[in-house]
Amino acid sequence: MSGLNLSKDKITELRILADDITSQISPLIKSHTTVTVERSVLRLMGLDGVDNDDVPLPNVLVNHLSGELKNGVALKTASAMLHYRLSINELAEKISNKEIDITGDLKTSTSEALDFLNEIVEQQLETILQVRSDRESMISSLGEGSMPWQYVIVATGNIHEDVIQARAAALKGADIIAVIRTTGQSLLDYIPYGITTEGFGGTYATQANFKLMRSALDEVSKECGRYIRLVNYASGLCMPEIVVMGAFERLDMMLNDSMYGILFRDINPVRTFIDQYFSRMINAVSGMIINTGEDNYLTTADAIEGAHTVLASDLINESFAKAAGLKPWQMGLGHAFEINPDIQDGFLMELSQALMLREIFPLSPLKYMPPTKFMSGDIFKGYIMNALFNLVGVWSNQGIQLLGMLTEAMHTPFLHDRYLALENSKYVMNNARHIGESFTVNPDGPVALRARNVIDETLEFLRTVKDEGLLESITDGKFADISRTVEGGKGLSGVIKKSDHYLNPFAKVMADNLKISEEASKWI
Amino acid sequence: MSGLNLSKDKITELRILADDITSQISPLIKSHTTVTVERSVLRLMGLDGVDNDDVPLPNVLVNHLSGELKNGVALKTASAMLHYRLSINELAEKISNKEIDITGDLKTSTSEALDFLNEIVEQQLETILQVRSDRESMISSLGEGSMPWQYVIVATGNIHEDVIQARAAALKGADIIAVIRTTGQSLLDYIPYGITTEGFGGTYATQANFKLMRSALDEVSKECGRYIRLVNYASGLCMPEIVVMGAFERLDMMLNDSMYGILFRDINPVRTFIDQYFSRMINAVSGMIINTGEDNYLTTADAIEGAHTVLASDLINESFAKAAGLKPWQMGLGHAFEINPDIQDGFLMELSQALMLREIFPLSPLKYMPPTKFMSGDIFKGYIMNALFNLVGVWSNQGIQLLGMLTEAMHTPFLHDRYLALENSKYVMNNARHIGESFTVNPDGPVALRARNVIDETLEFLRTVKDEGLLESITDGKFADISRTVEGGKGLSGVIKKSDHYLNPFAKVMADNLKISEEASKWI
Amino acid sequence: MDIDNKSIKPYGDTLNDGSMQLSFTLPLPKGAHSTEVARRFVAQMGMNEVEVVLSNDIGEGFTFFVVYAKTSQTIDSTQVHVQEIVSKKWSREVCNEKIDEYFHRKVTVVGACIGEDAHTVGIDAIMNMKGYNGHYGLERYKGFKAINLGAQVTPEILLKKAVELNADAILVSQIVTQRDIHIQNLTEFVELADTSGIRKNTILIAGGPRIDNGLALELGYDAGFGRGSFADDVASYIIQELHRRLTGA
Amino acid sequence: MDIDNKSIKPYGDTLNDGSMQLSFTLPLPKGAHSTEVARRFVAQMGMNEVEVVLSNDIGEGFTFFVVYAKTSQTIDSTQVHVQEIVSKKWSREVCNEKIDEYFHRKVTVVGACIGEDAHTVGIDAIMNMKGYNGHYGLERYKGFKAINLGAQVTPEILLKKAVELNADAILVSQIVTQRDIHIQNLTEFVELADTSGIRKNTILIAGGPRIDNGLALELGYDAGFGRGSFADDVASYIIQELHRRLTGA
Ligand code: B12
Ligand code: B12
Ligand SMILES: Cc1ncc(COP(=O)(O)O)c(C=O)c1O
Ligand SMILES: Cc1ncc(COP(=O)(O)O)c(C=O)c1O
Repeated sequence: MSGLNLSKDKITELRILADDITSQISPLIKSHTTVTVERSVLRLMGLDGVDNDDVPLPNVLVNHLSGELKNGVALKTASAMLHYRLSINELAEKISNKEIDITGDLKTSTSEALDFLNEIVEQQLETILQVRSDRESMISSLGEGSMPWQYVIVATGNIHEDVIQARAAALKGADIIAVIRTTGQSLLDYIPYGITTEGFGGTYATQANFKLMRSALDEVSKECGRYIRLVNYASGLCMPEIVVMGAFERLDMMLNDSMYGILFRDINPVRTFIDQYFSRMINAVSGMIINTGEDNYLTTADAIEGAHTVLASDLINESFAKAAGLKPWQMGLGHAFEINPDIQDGFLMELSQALMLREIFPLSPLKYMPPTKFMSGDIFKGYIMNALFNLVGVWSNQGIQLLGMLTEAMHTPFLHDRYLALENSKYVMNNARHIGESFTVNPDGPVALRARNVIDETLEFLRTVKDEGLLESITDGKFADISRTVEGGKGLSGVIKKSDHYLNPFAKVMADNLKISEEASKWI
Repeated sequence: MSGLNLSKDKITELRILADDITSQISPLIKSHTTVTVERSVLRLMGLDGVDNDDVPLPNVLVNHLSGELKNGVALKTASAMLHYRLSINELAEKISNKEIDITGDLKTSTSEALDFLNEIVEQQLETILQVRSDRESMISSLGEGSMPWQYVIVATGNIHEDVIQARAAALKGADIIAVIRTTGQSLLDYIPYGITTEGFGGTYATQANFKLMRSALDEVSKECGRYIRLVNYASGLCMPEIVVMGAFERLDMMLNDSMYGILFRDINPVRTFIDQYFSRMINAVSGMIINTGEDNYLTTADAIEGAHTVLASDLINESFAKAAGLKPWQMGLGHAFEINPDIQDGFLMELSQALMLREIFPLSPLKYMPPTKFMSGDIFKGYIMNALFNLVGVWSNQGIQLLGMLTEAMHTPFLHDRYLALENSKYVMNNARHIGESFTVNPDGPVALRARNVIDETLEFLRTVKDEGLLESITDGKFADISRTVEGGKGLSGVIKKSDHYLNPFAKVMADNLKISEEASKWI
Repeated sequence: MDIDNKSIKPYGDTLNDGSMQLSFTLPLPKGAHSTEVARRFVAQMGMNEVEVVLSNDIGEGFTFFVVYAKTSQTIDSTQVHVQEIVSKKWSREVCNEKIDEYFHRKVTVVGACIGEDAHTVGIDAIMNMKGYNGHYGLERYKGFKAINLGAQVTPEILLKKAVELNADAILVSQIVTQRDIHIQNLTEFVELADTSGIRKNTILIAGGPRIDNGLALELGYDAGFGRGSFADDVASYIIQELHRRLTGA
Repeated sequence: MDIDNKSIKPYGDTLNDGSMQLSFTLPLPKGAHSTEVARRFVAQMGMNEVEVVLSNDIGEGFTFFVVYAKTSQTIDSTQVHVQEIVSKKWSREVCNEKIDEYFHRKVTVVGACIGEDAHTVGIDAIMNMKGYNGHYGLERYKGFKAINLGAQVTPEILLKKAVELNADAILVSQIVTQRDIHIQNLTEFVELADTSGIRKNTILIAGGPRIDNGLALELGYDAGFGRGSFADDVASYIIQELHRRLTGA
């Protein structure tokens, strides 16, 4: 078709390998919960806010119930609400003030509590589905940008400045706004609260900030006559909780990678695998698109040598995502334009990689990251690197084009850096709109050879990972040259083995809603 | 081959039409000489310098002999040199001082004078051939850049600053330096003399400036280990004279278009056609590459609507050039990247045009002009327009890539504008070096359709021009929407009908040297 | 955002951060020394936190710099006044109607690009049938008689033609600006016009990419049009200005 | 060309023409007024012939400008002195030989990227086996014992490790510079080191894309390395500086 002449059989084998690899982890995920999964359940039940010491109420309650996490916090909480006739927030506040203690036995009967809990769950799921249908109806009435969607970041640290810059970007052609998180937030085991104006290299991800930005974008969407999507970052120690906030506040996309936290943030592997599964179910139900983080491999590895690790990670992410009920259109699988610009034919290799991924994942809106590593103080060179990146984007029909900034090597984007990035992309993509259908890859030329080569390397790599086991391969430093052990990393203490009585009521109804009950029973 | 699927028959018909059109002009060229042709003959004989009023000696002598131009000035001048036993310079100086008058009969016999003249002609031709072989041996010992050659301009007005900037450019990758001429020089009916330091938008083309720059480039060629070519502009009222200077000073290329002067400088058509023929013979003998000026059509016409006028002009230029003895490798036929950047698929149309010309003129080093008309104060956008232009250049394997400047809309290039232009091209061309062999044009896609369409339009256009006649078509405004009449324009008074005794001794020996005596007899 | 118009500063990503980008070349070889010279040079311009983010050898002992820095200065934007052309922009149709209504005759306009300048595209864009960027030129307006003399016209010839045709407006184009040649040419023309007595009934208009109304007024013209002007802008102005002069308003 | 080093000016296409390019955004809507504000703003910076060549509306009442202008100021480059690192650059082989010759033992180096900063590529480039851009890292030098603690290390842990290993040099990396976080982190570390008494025998080195030797000295380090430094630069410096301290030269 495209002339790359990729072997269908090899692609099938790649997917089988990926499924084999991810299913190695399912017993682990099924048998454990984590503090953040439990906090997400509470958030899903409607808990929000902080106590007098600024501790988020979900943390208060989970800390309070630390002895009972093995059973899940949902039922106990529902019981207590019935028992004390309190809303979930009132309950948590009173616990924080040590006015009540719910760790002991409560009068409420289990069946009463279960009924009450199911009611809450129904109602809350309804809320999330309502948010989803709000999004859908806004898109159908306003329309949306055509792909590749123009994705830009705001990162001033101050949500109010972020809002101004996001609005300006939307007016100038952005389809997607990502509010970058402040340095280090991914390592906090709680979610900051309220509107924030101070951050380093990014802005705190809080529910209030989400709300403020979403409402600004709704407004500007109407002005532009185009639905503008909002993105934030789920990765880190609060992965599912952030997705819950996003589900309520109508975020449209979420950075959500199955292994990013392990490799690039040194978060415990078991913790991450558990968190990612539940977080992705919530993503799936709320109709969000996830973005995976394959670009991160190329910030340390060489983009030519490491090309197959990108494809391998995409396949693993896809497999985990499928298991959690995400549809192909919800999988913003990642890759990046990071080949050294001084390499002869480097552009052709970038193009090869992009066309190859497009062919392997035909239904997914690939998320394409711009040059960053080789950006320098030469803003002029950087600007044309971004132009070639945009050309590859339109050529290979990427889904989500993360626009490169000419000042990437200096600072988080200035207002006009973002404007220039949008202009760059607009010019290149419009001026070469139908380039994909104008040319066929020469099947014996360098572009096709390269793509077939990357597939072979990936096959070999995944075979080894499968044989060795995913956790063992990670320990072995097979991914990103980084070694992480099952016992190491942050957040392991927040992993709890489930009891036989464990209940996460949302997991079940969500699996039903997603029509993946059977598959899900292997995972949760 | 390329997938454009151009019809061989149509291309053959295009060439036949062009030859038919140009041969309409041959009687006119054969039967006339011009003041600048005669001055070139004197320069070829060795005349140079100015008189006390700064009038160039070739003008002094031609003015003095104005009554005898119909016979050509060569023989008369040779007679007088013999008669007075003076060098040609001494002769012209004494005439300027009114010390002697050679308009009357001289004692020298015709055969004596002819012998003497032939001796001079032999010797001077030898000099030119020596210059040519110097170039060839420098190229074979130093090597040269690979195509597309990187062509940049210097235009400070001050030859000394030009030299610094030319050297810097060569060191940073330029293969070709063009010294742009000062505004208006093309309308002077004489050539300024000596080293000059004042010009507007360019530097005077003088022989001394040529020499200074060539010697600087020879030096820097050695430093770079790469022969650096030098270009100047022949077009205008002194077309053949400038080529003579170039032949002596080892210029390597010359702007030389068969109709540019007519259309874009309002120079009389007859004058231009005569001047271009002789100037091109000199180009041919001295091994220079000519550059034609098709880009000029697109500064006023729309580049999409006017695409066929570019091809038509290339064919006419080719036909005239062939007649004057130029080989395909000496024909830097022009075209330009001037489609409005805001047009959807404009890049594809540029690429189509470039690939088409490459296929029609496979042996000629096409001269590709960068975006100029749509360059604006937005230097960032301009820089990426230049990047796409460079991509088309390497993709379609252009011969001579005139690098675009990001400040095109503001000023003649600053030192660092030129540097940035070279960096732009270096990056893009290296990073996409083998793109041409990586892709095949889809024969039913927009790129191929467009190319075939332009050929059809050109066929139709050339058929009309042939039927109507070239001069009539020019009067009719068929070219560049500009109407020029046979009686109009500058320089007509310098056109003289030849007598039966007319002699231009160089034309004959050059035709012999070029092995085109038979063809040339139709033209000169 | 609380923008204080009396104290405006550049905006990078926070109000009044003063961020600016600069690039320039110094005649010094690349190295720690020239980088420091570049840094101090920019600091001397009233900038803080000067970061030389690029220093590249560009040959022959020159170095090219890209710098980001924060200016400490502000400007009181309320004290900046520009002389904008005060006419309302009308469509071609309205222009034609107004000409009928006001003058009951055609308006005659003569234009040229003067001096050695051979750039006709600009004046053609305003005057010729075809116009530019979807805006038809004055030739296309039935209310106008537009005579475009083209390029490289001497001031004398332009003036002569205007007098001969009793022109309502003269359009002078200047594109080449090197060594301020446009200022010289425009001044020469206006001085010639001044001595000819046509100024009272004829509007003098200058145009070109480096011309604005302020500069044109300074040079003695009635109006100036820069890059991005179209025939409708010029037509509207001419009609309204002629009407003003006629009615003494 | 007669360059007067006492009076250096930017070069566009003629010596001392003073040409510079600037770009910036003002919180004012696009129009003739904001263009004039931009022009005057740049004029205020000591620039002449200010040409605002681009003014683009970039949304929300902001306008982006590109300006070309000519500065009237000059700088005396002979009065600009930089504190360059004075060591000679040796190859890996020479470094290894010199270590043998001078110290008869391995040189121990401990490094980390401190604070919240998680950018390891820079410190890895200097310390790890693989190195960067064809320059192997210190781990690859047989004369060095190199311990890289990676990213997000607290000053306390870095110092503790250095003391424990009796390190000859400590390498501190800082990449994130927003709100001058790198200055804070580097200062914190140096203050800690000062109170620990290791300064005499241990060389303190800072590095990162926004760091240069001058800044590092100012902050109390012995040396600083910026963008484009490699392991061989650092190794050469460490050996020569250790030798200087040893021999008291
Ligand atoms: C096309 C072009 C040419 C063509 C001109 C063809 C023609 N028939 O006009 C050719 C190839 C012949 C040419 C030649 C030269 N050019 Co030239 N050219 C250009 C170019 C690429 C575009 C100009 C253009 O057509 N713009 C489009 C029109 C529509 O815009 P405009 O002219 O600004 O007009 C608009 C407004 O200004 C206004 N306007 C203009 N005039 C008037 C008049 C009135 C009354 C009103 C109301 C409005 C108005 O309305 C118009 C529509 O909006 C520019 C670079 C650029 N991108 O700007 C260089 C440029 C203008 N050229 C330049 C130079 C130096 C030359 C040469 C001197 C080079 C040389 N040494 O050979 C020659 C000399 C020609 C001469 N004797 O003048 C320089 C000028 C530098 C300077 N600032 O002084 C430029 C900037 C290129 C460069 N960077 O070096 N050029
Ligand atoms: C790769 C990268 C990442 C990777 C880092 C992977 C890793 N393991 O290191 C990832 C994706 C994780 C990342 C994350 C973030 N990044 Co980051 N990142 C970059 C990027 C693209 C390249 C940096 C790099 O690797 N350069 C290559 C190395 C070799 O160069 P170097 O670091 O300068 O090192 C050389 C010299 O400086 C020197 N050197 C460095 N250290 C030392 C130490 C010593 C002792 C010596 C002698 C020498 C030395 O030698 C090295 C070799 O020559 C830059 C942009 C850019 N192009 O520069 C942004 C950049 C540094 N990141 C930035 C930001 C804001 C972030 C985030 C905060 C974004 C966010 N909110 O999520 C996060 C936070 C991470 C954190 N907690 O610190 C900003 C920093 C802005 C600023 N000036 O403060 C940049 C400039 C991008 C931008 N424009 O926004 N990033
Ligand atoms: C998948 C993914 N999650 C999260 C992040 C960044 O988040 P943090 O630095 O807060 O971990 C990235 C950044 O590159 C990413 O790729
Ligand atoms: C063929 C040709 N000759 C000459 C020139 C310029 O020369 P002049 O302006 O001196 O006529 C050009 C410029 O575009 C050209 O294309």
